[in-house]
Amino acid sequence: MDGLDDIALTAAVFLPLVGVLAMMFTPRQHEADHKVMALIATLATFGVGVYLLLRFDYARADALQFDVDASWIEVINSRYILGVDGISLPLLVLSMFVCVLVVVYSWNHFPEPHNPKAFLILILILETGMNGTFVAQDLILFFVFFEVVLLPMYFMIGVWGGEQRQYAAIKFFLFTLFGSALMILSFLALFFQGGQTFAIAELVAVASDNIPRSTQILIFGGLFMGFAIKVPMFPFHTWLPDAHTQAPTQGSVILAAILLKLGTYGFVRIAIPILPEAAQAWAPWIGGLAVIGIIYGALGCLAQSDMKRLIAFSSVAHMGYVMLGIATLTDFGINAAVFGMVAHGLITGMLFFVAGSVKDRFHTLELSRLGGLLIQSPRMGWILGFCAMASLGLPGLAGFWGEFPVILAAYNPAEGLSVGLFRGYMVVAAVGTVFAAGYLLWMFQRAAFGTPKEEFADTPIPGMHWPEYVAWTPMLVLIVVLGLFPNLLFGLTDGAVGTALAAFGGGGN
Amino acid sequence: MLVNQFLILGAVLFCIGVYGVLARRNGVLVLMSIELILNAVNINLIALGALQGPEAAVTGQVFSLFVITIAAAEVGVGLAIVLLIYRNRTTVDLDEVDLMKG
Amino acid sequence: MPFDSPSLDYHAFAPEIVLVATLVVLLFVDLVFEERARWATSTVAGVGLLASVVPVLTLAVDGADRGLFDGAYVVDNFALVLKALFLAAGYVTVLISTDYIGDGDYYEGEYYFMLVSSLLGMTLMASSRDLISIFVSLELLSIPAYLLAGWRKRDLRGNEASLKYYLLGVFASAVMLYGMSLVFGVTGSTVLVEIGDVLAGGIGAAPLVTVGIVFIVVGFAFKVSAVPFHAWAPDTYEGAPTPITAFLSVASKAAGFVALVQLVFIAFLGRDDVWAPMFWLLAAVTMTVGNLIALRQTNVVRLLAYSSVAQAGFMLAPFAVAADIPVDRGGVAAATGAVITYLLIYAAMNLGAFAVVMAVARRTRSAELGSLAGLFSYAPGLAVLMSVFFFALAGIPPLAGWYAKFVVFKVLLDAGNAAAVTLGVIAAVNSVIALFYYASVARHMLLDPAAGTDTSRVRVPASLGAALGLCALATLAFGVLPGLIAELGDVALFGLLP
Amino acid sequence: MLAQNLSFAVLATVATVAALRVVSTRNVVHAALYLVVVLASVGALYVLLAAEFVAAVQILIYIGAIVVLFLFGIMLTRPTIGSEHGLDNDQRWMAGVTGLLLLGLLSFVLVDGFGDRQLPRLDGMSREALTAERGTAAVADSIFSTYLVPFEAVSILLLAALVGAIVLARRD
Amino acid sequence: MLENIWVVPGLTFASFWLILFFGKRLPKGGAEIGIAAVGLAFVLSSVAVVEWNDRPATEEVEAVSTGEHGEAEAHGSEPDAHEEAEDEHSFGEVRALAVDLAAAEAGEGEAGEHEAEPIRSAVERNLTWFSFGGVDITVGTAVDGLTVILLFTVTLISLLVHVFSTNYMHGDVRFTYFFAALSLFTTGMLLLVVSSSLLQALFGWELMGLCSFMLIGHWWEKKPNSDAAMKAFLTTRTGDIGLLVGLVIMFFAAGQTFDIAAVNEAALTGAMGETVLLVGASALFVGVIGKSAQFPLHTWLPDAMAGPTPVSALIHAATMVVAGVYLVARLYGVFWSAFDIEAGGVNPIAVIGGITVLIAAALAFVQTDIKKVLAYSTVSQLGYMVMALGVGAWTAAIFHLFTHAFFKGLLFLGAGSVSHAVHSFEMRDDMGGLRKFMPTTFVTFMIGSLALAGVFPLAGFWSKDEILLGAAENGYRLFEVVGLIGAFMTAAYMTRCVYLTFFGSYRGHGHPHESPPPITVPLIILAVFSVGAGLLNAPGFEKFFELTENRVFLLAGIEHHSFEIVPAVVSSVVVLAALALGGLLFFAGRLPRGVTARSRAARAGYRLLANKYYLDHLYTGVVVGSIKGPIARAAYWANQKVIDGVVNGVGVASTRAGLWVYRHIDQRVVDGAVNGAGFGAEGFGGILRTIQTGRVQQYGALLFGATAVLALGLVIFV
Repeated sequence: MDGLDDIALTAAVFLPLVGVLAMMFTPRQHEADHKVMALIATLATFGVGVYLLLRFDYARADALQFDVDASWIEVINSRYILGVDGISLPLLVLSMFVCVLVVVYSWNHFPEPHNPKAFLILILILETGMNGTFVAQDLILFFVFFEVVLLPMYFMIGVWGGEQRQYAAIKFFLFTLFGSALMILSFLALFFQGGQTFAIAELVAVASDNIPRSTQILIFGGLFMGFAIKVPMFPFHTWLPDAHTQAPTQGSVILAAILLKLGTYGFVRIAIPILPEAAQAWAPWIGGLAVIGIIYGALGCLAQSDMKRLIAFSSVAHMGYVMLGIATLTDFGINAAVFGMVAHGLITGMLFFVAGSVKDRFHTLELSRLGGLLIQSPRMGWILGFCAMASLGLPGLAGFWGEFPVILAAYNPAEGLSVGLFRGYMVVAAVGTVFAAGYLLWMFQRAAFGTPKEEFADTPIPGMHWPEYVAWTPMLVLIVVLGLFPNLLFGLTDGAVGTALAAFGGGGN
Repeated sequence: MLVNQFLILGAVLFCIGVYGVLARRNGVLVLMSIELILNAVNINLIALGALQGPEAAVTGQVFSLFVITIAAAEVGVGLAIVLLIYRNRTTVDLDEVDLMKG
Repeated sequence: MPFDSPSLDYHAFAPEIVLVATLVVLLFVDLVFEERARWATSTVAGVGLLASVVPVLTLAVDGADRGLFDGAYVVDNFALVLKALFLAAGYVTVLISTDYIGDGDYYEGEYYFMLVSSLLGMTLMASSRDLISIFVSLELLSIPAYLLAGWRKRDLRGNEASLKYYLLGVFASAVMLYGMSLVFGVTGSTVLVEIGDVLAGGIGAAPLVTVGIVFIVVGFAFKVSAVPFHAWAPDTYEGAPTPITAFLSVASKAAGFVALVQLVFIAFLGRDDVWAPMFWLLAAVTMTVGNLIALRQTNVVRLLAYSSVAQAGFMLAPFAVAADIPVDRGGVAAATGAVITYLLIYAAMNLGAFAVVMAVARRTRSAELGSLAGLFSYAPGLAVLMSVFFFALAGIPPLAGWYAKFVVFKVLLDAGNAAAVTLGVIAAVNSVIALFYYASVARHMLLDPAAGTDTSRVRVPASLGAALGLCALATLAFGVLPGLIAELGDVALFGLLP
Repeated sequence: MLAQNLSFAVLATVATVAALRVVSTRNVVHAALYLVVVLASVGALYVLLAAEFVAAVQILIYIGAIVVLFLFGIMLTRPTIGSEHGLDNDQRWMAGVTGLLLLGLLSFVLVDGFGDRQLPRLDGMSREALTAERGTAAVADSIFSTYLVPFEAVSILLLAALVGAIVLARRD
Repeated sequence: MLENIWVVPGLTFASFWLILFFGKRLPKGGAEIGIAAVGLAFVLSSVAVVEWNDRPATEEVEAVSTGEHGEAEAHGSEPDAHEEAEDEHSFGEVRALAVDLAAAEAGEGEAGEHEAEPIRSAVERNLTWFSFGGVDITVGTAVDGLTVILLFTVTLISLLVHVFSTNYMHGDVRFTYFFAALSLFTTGMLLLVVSSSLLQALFGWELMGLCSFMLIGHWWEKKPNSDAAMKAFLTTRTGDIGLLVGLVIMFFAAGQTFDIAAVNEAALTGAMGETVLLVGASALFVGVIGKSAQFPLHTWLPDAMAGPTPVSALIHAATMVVAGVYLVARLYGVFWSAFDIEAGGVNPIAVIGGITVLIAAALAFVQTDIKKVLAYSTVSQLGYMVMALGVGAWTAAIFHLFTHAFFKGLLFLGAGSVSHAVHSFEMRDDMGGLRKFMPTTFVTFMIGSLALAGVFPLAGFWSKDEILLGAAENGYRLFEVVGLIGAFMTAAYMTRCVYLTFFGSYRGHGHPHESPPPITVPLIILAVFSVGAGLLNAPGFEKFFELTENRVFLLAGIEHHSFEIVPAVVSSVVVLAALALGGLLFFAGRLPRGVTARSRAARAGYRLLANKYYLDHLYTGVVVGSIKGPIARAAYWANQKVIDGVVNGVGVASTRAGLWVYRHIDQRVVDGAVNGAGFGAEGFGGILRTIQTGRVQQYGALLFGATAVLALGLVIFV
């Protein structure tokens, strides 16, 4: 079995590409084959994920496992290092999981222009990029995977998107590229300042000692730009609503469920462990931007008349919680942040799924034109309600664990951070929960309650089809399960977070 | 003799040539101005070669020979191109050759 | 006195000799079977180029650095890698030319004759280590290029392209010659190594030398189309036959950089106070201006022209900081490595880009961006290839371009001083701006609805297809396993280190 | 010594004036003829510098070949021979400024660089020694030993230029 | 049973899922599952009560007090108590500490009310839920008197409501779904009641919020209903800000634990800093205000009447709103020492409670919708309870909660029964004289009203009396007076309500008839309790106190005051006075013209109108005469315009703000900057293009010029 362990992560990353190859050589007309092949590819990858879950040594969740270390680019001493620990494993599995569901959902939901072949291939490439980012333990490798997701998403938005798709696509692209350009500069700075290596583990060991504090802060600035734009944090968020609104359903789901996590993951995996001092210097600002984002995103939501755009802005708010959790630099906070990533992935992903299906049926997401969804398609309506409740952080559902512990952590941030300031942040964050309830219920009321507007009153609205059931049920179940048994995730992340915060003596408490 | 006598003369020829290539509108005249520049170069090569001693002197002469030869080739090519232009648009006025810009 | 004829190491000349042979065969073939064997000429050229790669390989295997004519002509790894690059680029050019020239009624035999002689000049350039050889090989690679640019005789734009290229080329080489004369005059030698030794001494400090260096660098800045010596590039690229444009934008530019590397890092090494700021300025201005103007282009070829200007800016950046890199981290060698790596990757990407543009133009009969609309709907393969090459140029992983940009960033941060980092940030911002127009091409192809009426499948001739395949393969391989290319860039240096 | 300086003065003046006429005359054919004057006087200067072979080549190739080429060019491209207006374009002033700028720059660095360094006096040497040292034979030797590669290259270059020029120039 | 108390919420939770998935397929649409589950839960709760009753009282605790109280310092071992209490946080150990404390004290035989007297120790059962940051977060159950009492009450009311609904909701569009929600609702309350940790309690708390949203908005086709639902959810959620913050503060103040007992312990033993405690308690209380509809966040409760009546009964009697009261009672240690309740005088809790009592009571006068009357009455009664807690009458508060559950449940179900008959809640337009048509409902409703009014010897009397007594004894005279006024008003508006509903002439349409057994039986059962429940704490018996007494009591040294005759008489007099006045106004004054009025009414509608106008006039006249009019109306005006206006205003305002920010900041500034940069770049590119003139000699000029400048620059600067 150990032989398998060695190749497990490599397989997890590159299996989708195998599918891509197979599909490339299948003519475009055989749509059924393409669907099947894509499904097989994603399922196989997910199978690897399950294997990882089974073989993962939960006792050593704080250490890298299944690690691979092969030579890649000798000249710049960048190596092919893979590995998962308690932080990356859940995100990795989440991404595999979501990809499967997205493919299933796509079965009969191909947006215009149809062309399943290209669409599915893009999804598979995306999966490679995302999985790779979560397992890469070498900065350059991380960078490459981090960038790999750009193109497929660009095309997905640009080709299969809505009216404004081109603007949205290029905006998404330019923003992220700008961030990553500065990010790579910081990586190089780390390389030269931190002992001629790109291996994250080694950098964590040496960097903070070798690099003077002022330099650390500068380098962190570059990393911050790279990750914060991806998250996105206020004020770099403006690409998100456009991207989400224009993207096809599957695109929005992947974007919300996984892509946004790449940024936050970058903070947890790279920025903070490698540059703790700088992190401490930056934390108050990050926290500030985070809470601004919470309120700002909420206000943005209240201004929306388009369902998808509203959900998009809600992402800004939710990622605000995640970032606040990270900014506390306590293991409460970062555990909560990781949980928040997963929860937000599931919940917002679901919301976008539902929004997509609503759009399929009504061909609009204008809340003013919707209404009475509960009458025309009760199940979907209640699922929407369920997701809204989960998203507003109702205890017992996954969302709560991304929210409450953050508030908890903000009360008592790591040493060296201004307690008063962060308690202020805590209160703002708490107020944010009410806003969240406000706009989500508002959306739910306008979309689902009441009676159908006359324009749709007599149009027959089909109920949910099987792909929707198959794709949604697992997510809904997970939302509940994680909500009731948070230890499933906390148990996994806690140790790893401890190591990530080693520089802070395992967190601020 | 001062070496600078020759060098300054070369510089003068060079600059006259530059003026010529920039100010003359007729393609053939531009080619002629180029020859002025190349002559300036040759003067430099030979004068400085002479200044720097025997080997340098030889090298300078060789260099200038190459320059002269290649200048000939260039003029040939240049005239061919000018001729081509003239044939297609019955003018050698360089100012009119501006289809592509921006 | 008796003349002692020099003993020649023919192995060292083998590649050039093969090329000359090819030239002869070409003339012969064209002469004997006039019309009947027009097709043969391209084959002959291709075979000849491939054949001349063989000795390059044998020399590489042999590995020893060979210096002839007391250092005027050197065959080392640097030279070999670049000869290989030139020959490969030339071969791809032949491939993409075959149908282009074959279909239109152009002089075919002569065309390949010109191409190969220009390549001969380049291969010589890679080994030339003294001013005269550099000058001669520069002219040898340029003059045929001037003529090729105007090969489409009846096309006014073609004539114009040729004229502009020729005139500016001659101006530039005149300036360069004057500079060479000054440097020669001060040092009394034309061999780069000797010049380097002299200039390293106190005498080098004279303003005279400064002017000399500036003039010489300008001569090659023109070749690599660095702003403000780039003006010819867009017009020439647009007017010249597309294969020649590809050839110029890759091989000719590469030759320019080769000469720069040799001159700056061997002859002028002692005077970095002169060239470091100059290159800093050139690099910054070049990448910025190139990108900004490219934003406004509506013609793909012209857009590629400006893009190659901008790319040249990236390649100039390592020169700006070469002197500041600690010697224990390779010193100028590191910079050279970056330049060469960039050149190799850039060659693959850019040739591919032009090839695909040509393939598309066979259908659209136009290079306007608008004519690409909806390409994806009727020629998905080409559309995907084109986006591959364009996004590679934009530097998006996992396509090769990212590594090219990466090595440049690496060198900049390796130098580490304020100027270098500033240049790094400028470069970073530029790489983002660049994405905008590269993506806009993809946008037209993939995101716009098909405009053209004829949306039947596009037939790509075999040789063109082969060229596309080669470039795409290289672009992907270098992107995923940059190790391959990095080794070359690294190896290329040793013969060159002073 | 005086003779040399005197002849230099004359030749230099002639060359300069003629060169100025080349870039200023209104008549294309005259320009070509003035060019002959320039080339000839420069050739004479080569003799002053003891580079007889170069001088010879200068006369042969330049005046014998290139200028003739120019005249042909003029014939082919200009139906009427005679003076005409508008040989100059509207950026004459900019051209002048550029030229003067360069002149200033160059003369400064040259003066700064070589000041009043004398050329070595050669009249002391015997004719043979001179020839052996830097005469035609020496030049030939170095061309066929040290500069063999460029020499061969130039041959290819000329061939290519020939073929290409013909292709472009011929009427078909 | 006490160890396995989790079964009780477990049952209802299971039934929720069962109904959700299988309800539709069952003959009774899932109702049977719900009833079975809740019924079983009720049985188990009763068992729990019995077991608790039989549980031997073993635990002896010595009162430690919150520091600044003189007599506390007397204890020799006081300081160690502090330190140890600070160090130790797991509940068990604290208990141990408390025990040997008691042992230590035994020798000193110091005088005090509680020292010798042992109590039943709570039954705890915890298991680790999850752990992060090196802290184990536990879930579990803690059962003591308070718990079992509430279990009993909640399950009973819930059961009756279930039964009632089978008929009342019969044929409703979402019958099944309704029952599922009921089960979940009950689960929420039960979970809150049994939980041993604050975090877990939060789950029950929010679960109820969710269910209230679902049930109030049950008929969401109509926008007002869904608005009401959202208002309820959002208002309580606003309060929850405080709750969240409070929880967090408590978590850290008590040394990183959510264990309720530990928190109380820490608060009482002074392990928490003064300020922290005060801030935390205030924050928590904000949550209570929201949930228990205290002034000024009470406006959602009347709107919540949009839901089906059984839901109102459940919300008002047993779940949702009493959750707040329960939380205060549960964390009494915190509030006790935070607001220094022992000191007497005034404190926020009492003040808020008092204000709520009066305002709500006044508002009840101007309602014409019977459910709204009851709603405001609930608010007012909740005010009583909170006030009671504020004045340190802990037992009284719980006792009132207990009794109030029965008669308020009774009243709501009665109202439901009435509306079931007349299909309306408008007392003035569609009711009147119903006592003849529906006797059972009438009788039970009367009992309920009298109990609510606090007439001897019904349940309300005893509990209310205890509150007043507690206020008096603990030095809160002011609030005793408030209580009396409240009692007076309560009696008065209930009289009005009863009169308008059951007396006079029937003003509705159709022929009202008595409701079927499923509706009347619950009424009767509740009536019985409304009569008897009070006796549980009757003088001399005081079973209730004995049952609910807990260690917080002892630690804090809370005193329980047994029945005293004088205040009881006073309050009875007040109540009777109110009844008399009301009776005078409505009954006595009505008879003479009433007959004619009614006889005419039978014939001519317009006389009926006139008659109504007459009554109306009479009523208003009286109210004005008795000065309540202006107050009530002013209060109502203020309520609707100011407080409610603020509540709604906040919503509107934030939406506006959102729009503004979005339009001007987001789209203009933030986004504009980005796009601006883009356009700038392109524009600049356009300018640069003009260099490219296409004239070769200008290119040349550029070349030579640039060369010259470059060289010159370098010559000069190098």
